[in-house]
Amino acid sequence: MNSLLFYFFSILAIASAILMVTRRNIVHGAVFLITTLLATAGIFLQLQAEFLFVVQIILYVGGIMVLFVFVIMLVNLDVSLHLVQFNRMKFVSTILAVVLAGHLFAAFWITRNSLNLGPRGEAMMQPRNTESVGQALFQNYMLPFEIASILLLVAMIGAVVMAKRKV
Amino acid sequence: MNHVIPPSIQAYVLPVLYGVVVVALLPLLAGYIVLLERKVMADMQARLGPMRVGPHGLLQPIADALKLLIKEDIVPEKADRFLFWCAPVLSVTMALLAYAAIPFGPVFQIADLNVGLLFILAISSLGIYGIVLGGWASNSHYSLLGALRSAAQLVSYETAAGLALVSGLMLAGSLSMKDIVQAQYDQGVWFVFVVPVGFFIYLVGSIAETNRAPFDLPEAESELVAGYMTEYSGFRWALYFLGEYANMVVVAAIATTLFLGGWLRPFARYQDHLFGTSIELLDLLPTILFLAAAAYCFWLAPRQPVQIQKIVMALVGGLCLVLAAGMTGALFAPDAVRLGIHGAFWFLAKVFAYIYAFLWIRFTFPRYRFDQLMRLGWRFLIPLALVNVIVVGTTIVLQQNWEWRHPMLSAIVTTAIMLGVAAFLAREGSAPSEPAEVGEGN
Amino acid sequence: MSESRINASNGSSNVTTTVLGADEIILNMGPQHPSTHGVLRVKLKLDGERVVGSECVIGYLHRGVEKIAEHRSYQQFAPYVDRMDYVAAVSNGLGYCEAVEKLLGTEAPPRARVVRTILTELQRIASHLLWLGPHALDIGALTPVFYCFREREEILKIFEKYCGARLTTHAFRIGGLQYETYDGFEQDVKRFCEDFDKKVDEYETLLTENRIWVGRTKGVGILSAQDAIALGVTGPVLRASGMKWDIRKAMPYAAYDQYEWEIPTRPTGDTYDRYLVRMEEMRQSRRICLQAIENIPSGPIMARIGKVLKPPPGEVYHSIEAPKGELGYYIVSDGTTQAYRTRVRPPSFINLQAFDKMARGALVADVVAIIGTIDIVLGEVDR
Amino acid sequence: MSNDPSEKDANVKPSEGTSESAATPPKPATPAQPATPAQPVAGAPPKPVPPAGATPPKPVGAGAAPPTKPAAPAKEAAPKPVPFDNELTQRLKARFGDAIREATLDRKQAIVLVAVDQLREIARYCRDDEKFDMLTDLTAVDWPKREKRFDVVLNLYSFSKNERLRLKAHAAENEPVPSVCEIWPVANWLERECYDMFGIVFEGHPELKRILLPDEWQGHPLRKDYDILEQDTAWVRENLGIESGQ
Repeated sequence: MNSLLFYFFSILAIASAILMVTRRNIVHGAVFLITTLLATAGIFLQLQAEFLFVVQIILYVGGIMVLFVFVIMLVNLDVSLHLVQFNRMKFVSTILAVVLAGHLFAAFWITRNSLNLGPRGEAMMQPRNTESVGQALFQNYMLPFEIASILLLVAMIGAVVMAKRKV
Repeated sequence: MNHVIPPSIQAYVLPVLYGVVVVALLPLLAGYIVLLERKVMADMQARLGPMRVGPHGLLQPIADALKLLIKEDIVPEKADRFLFWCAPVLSVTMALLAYAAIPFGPVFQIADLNVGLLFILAISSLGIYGIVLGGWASNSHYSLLGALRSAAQLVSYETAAGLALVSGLMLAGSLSMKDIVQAQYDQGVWFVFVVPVGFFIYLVGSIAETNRAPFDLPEAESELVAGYMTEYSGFRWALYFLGEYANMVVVAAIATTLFLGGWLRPFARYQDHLFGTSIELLDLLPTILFLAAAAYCFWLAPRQPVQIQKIVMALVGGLCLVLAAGMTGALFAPDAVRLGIHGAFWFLAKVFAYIYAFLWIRFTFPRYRFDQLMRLGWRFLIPLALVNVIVVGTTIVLQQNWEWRHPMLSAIVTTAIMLGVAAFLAREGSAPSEPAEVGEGN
Repeated sequence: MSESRINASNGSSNVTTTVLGADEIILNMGPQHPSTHGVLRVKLKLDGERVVGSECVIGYLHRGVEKIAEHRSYQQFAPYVDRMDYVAAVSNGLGYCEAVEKLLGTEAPPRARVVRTILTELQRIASHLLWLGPHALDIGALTPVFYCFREREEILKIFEKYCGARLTTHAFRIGGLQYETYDGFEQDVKRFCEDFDKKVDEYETLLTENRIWVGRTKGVGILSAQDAIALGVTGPVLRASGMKWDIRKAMPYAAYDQYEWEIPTRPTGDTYDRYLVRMEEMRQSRRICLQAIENIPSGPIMARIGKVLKPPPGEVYHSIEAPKGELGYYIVSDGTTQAYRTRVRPPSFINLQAFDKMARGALVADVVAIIGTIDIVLGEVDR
Repeated sequence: MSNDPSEKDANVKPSEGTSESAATPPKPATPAQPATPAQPVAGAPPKPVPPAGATPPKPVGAGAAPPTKPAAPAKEAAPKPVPFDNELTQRLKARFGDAIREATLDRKQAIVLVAVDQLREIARYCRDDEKFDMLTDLTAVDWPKREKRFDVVLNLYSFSKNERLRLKAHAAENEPVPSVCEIWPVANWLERECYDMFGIVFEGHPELKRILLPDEWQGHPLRKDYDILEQDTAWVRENLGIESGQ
């Protein structure tokens, strides 16, 4: 039952990722991106990491993707639809793709025997991971957490300043 | 029954069963909430409301549903057919999905996730897509404008509502809905009395989140006509409508669980027994309520003008009697059944009380303008919610570290501080001026 | 600015937008629009959400009443007058009958004048109620409209008992009244006035202190006193801009000079002030009715002017304080039984012209409130 | 309620009456329509018909005085417009000389006839010096028989003096009348309506186009020679291609 779910989610993720890239209509692309993110959230849930599952949904799908869809709709992009998307840069991009694939394959090949996942912990046995995530963030990794939040704050203020109408 | 189903599936039987019950009952529940809304609205406006279909309009929701089923289903040309179809479906599924974690009673809960509350928040935040994609797919400038406005409203008020929940969570200490209610039982007080400001912020946030007056701007803006729902008709529009009312019940359920003590009977820990039997006095309340309703129905039945209405009114009276009997019967049943039924009753009673507050607010307040709405959200509610979280957090820490014995005093202190902050934030609000001064003519 | 020719693509869809420059849009509201109080089409030039300019396209309800007047005798034209401001038909009738009486040089007997005053004040209350209901509905308050119609129904019942009609009543005749007041007229009016004060308090509790109502109306559609006078605005809109002027006090007609009442005014002239002024006016009208009902003088109800009216040649201008503003009749007689020229000074038409001044700088959502607060009736605007 | 005899007459022949009345000069004294039958002698004392309307009113007899036979309404001296002279007209005459043609008092209302070309200066003077700060109404009357056929009538009101004044100016058919828009902005729509209904051109008006009638409308309805009947038959013939039977 468990592995069945896993295969379902992963196939869904890969399929919608491919669909997303190949879509002509921007909004369809966004919708498929959302399905990919939801599929990965499903995989988190499958690994008994409910907090990550929920955070993934709230953060990515509920937050960032909403802004994506906002931008897509505010700046009506029908204009860009008619441009030919696959431009002359085809040759260069294929080379880059091959190089990247080579790297990835080499990395997997070298570490192939240390890839096995740890034994899947019994469901109820682990401490509930909300507390564990909370402890990790606020106790052990306090400093990086604060730095990250300040970084985000700076980014937000930057965005606000830039978006302010030059009035 | 356990030995019949293989153990691996057995964990799924009960949730699926509850799921089916919820999905089946929800449209009916949403329909009757619509009827309740129209009746309450009529009552507040010195009129009668729907009276034609069935006695006192009791069959009105069924008539509405039938009408919507039969109505022609128009798809605007050049609309994005796929998105146009899946937007309302998305909106309804998100609303239904959120029921997975809602505890209708100690027994009747589809799945007790240990991130229950967060799960519901996440799912309801997905509801925005139903609206935004619907607005985009109807390919009309105005439904897009309406969709973007309602999405902006949802996003900004979700943060405020979320932060308000955080203040309640800190008291409960756990995300699982069952534990929250249990915490309120252990602490012997509903959280609404400990963090009233949090409850208020959540009330306002939830009204805005379900796009209801006085925040129902996107549909009611006079030049946006019906916002993102303009191009929808027939059953698709009914789906949106069902989504909205289901969301309303979800939001009411969260508030009930977190602030109003879920399925706890008022004064849950006050055990006094009715002359020596094992029945607690307060447990009789539901029975008395249903008996009163039955009496009222029977008193009304002969007064109905039409014969058929007399019968149906009598039937409704009978139904109330059955429920009253069920309630009393449950008193003598084993604990699990008693708790389950009474818990469900109290939970639904509180949910309906919360929804009644929604309706009440809708008919007394005019609509906010969009910029006022945004200003209220960002400049008043979110800072207030943030400060609320901080203040409640510090009082809890003080309470634990300094063995502060009387929680009620700390609750009053926190509320006082919060009201001070709220007054400060709302200071530039316009004070209403005195009535027209009259003077002698020239 | 050159007015680019806007062709409404399809008459039926009530909202169409033409995108001009990047920042300026022409938004087209009406003529079928829920909150334009009739067939009024407003072309708004928007910069984002702000209204930069506006143009009212009217004439959809033009029936050529003044042309008809050239072919009707004085008595025959009286019912047409009710069809102009169909919400305040009784006060239209009063204005016209008094204008013709002035043309003839006679006056209605005292009893007729007092009954006319009572009915006109009741009509003012009914007209203000029909303003408050839809105005609150446009701003989103769903409940006041039903309370207003409940009270207005009482007044219409009194009209119906008196002259058989509720809306276009044709209640008065040139020279006085056609009908004697029915038995129980005094009791009906007294009963209505007695509990009406509590009813107005009901509306006030619902709206005046309501923070959202104040937020939506305070500082919206401001019209200063100078602008009001320059734009010829009259009635509650002028009084809300600080001018203490009412024709019932300035040039008393009918029996207004016999009663004690005050003129409500407000200083700033925004939507909230106009709301307060009209609410106070309803209370003052009630006061007048109560005083008038105490002693209705007995005596004839019709002046002796005979059947065929042939006013000596000449002209007259007579105006009364209609609920919407100064309603004037300029009648030129050439000695025959038909008026040579009947000109109606329409308060709604002239007040509507001030809409452009009020709407400038407002938000699109406020336009609806501003149209409501001017209180126009398209029958009177288009004539 | 018995239909009143005189009303019946007027109803029967309004349309036919108009086409003739336009032809015959509207001499103020004698009734214009020779065609209408002689008016029934007003002498017949119509009893005050008891109002038998739907409402059961108190019988008239009880309250009112016994129905005396109303003598035919005595024609009191027809109030002829009387020339009048007060400080206002003297100041006007001193200031503008012969541009002030005449000042009359008709039914105790002041009317001042002015030359049309001086209209704007007189209007500005009235607003600034004479404190007539509100233009209540601006309209026109069509006297087709006079060579200067239109009367442009301005109704002024002074808040401080609580007084009304009516300025009148005679204007010929295509003679432009100076617009008073800059003095009283309310004149904008009022002048547009005058242009729409009478065809009087107000020069200096910011945007003179039709306000009530559709822009492509032919003719100006409130002119006396604008016959509804002929307009209607023309429209029917043009749009429906048949002869309207009226």
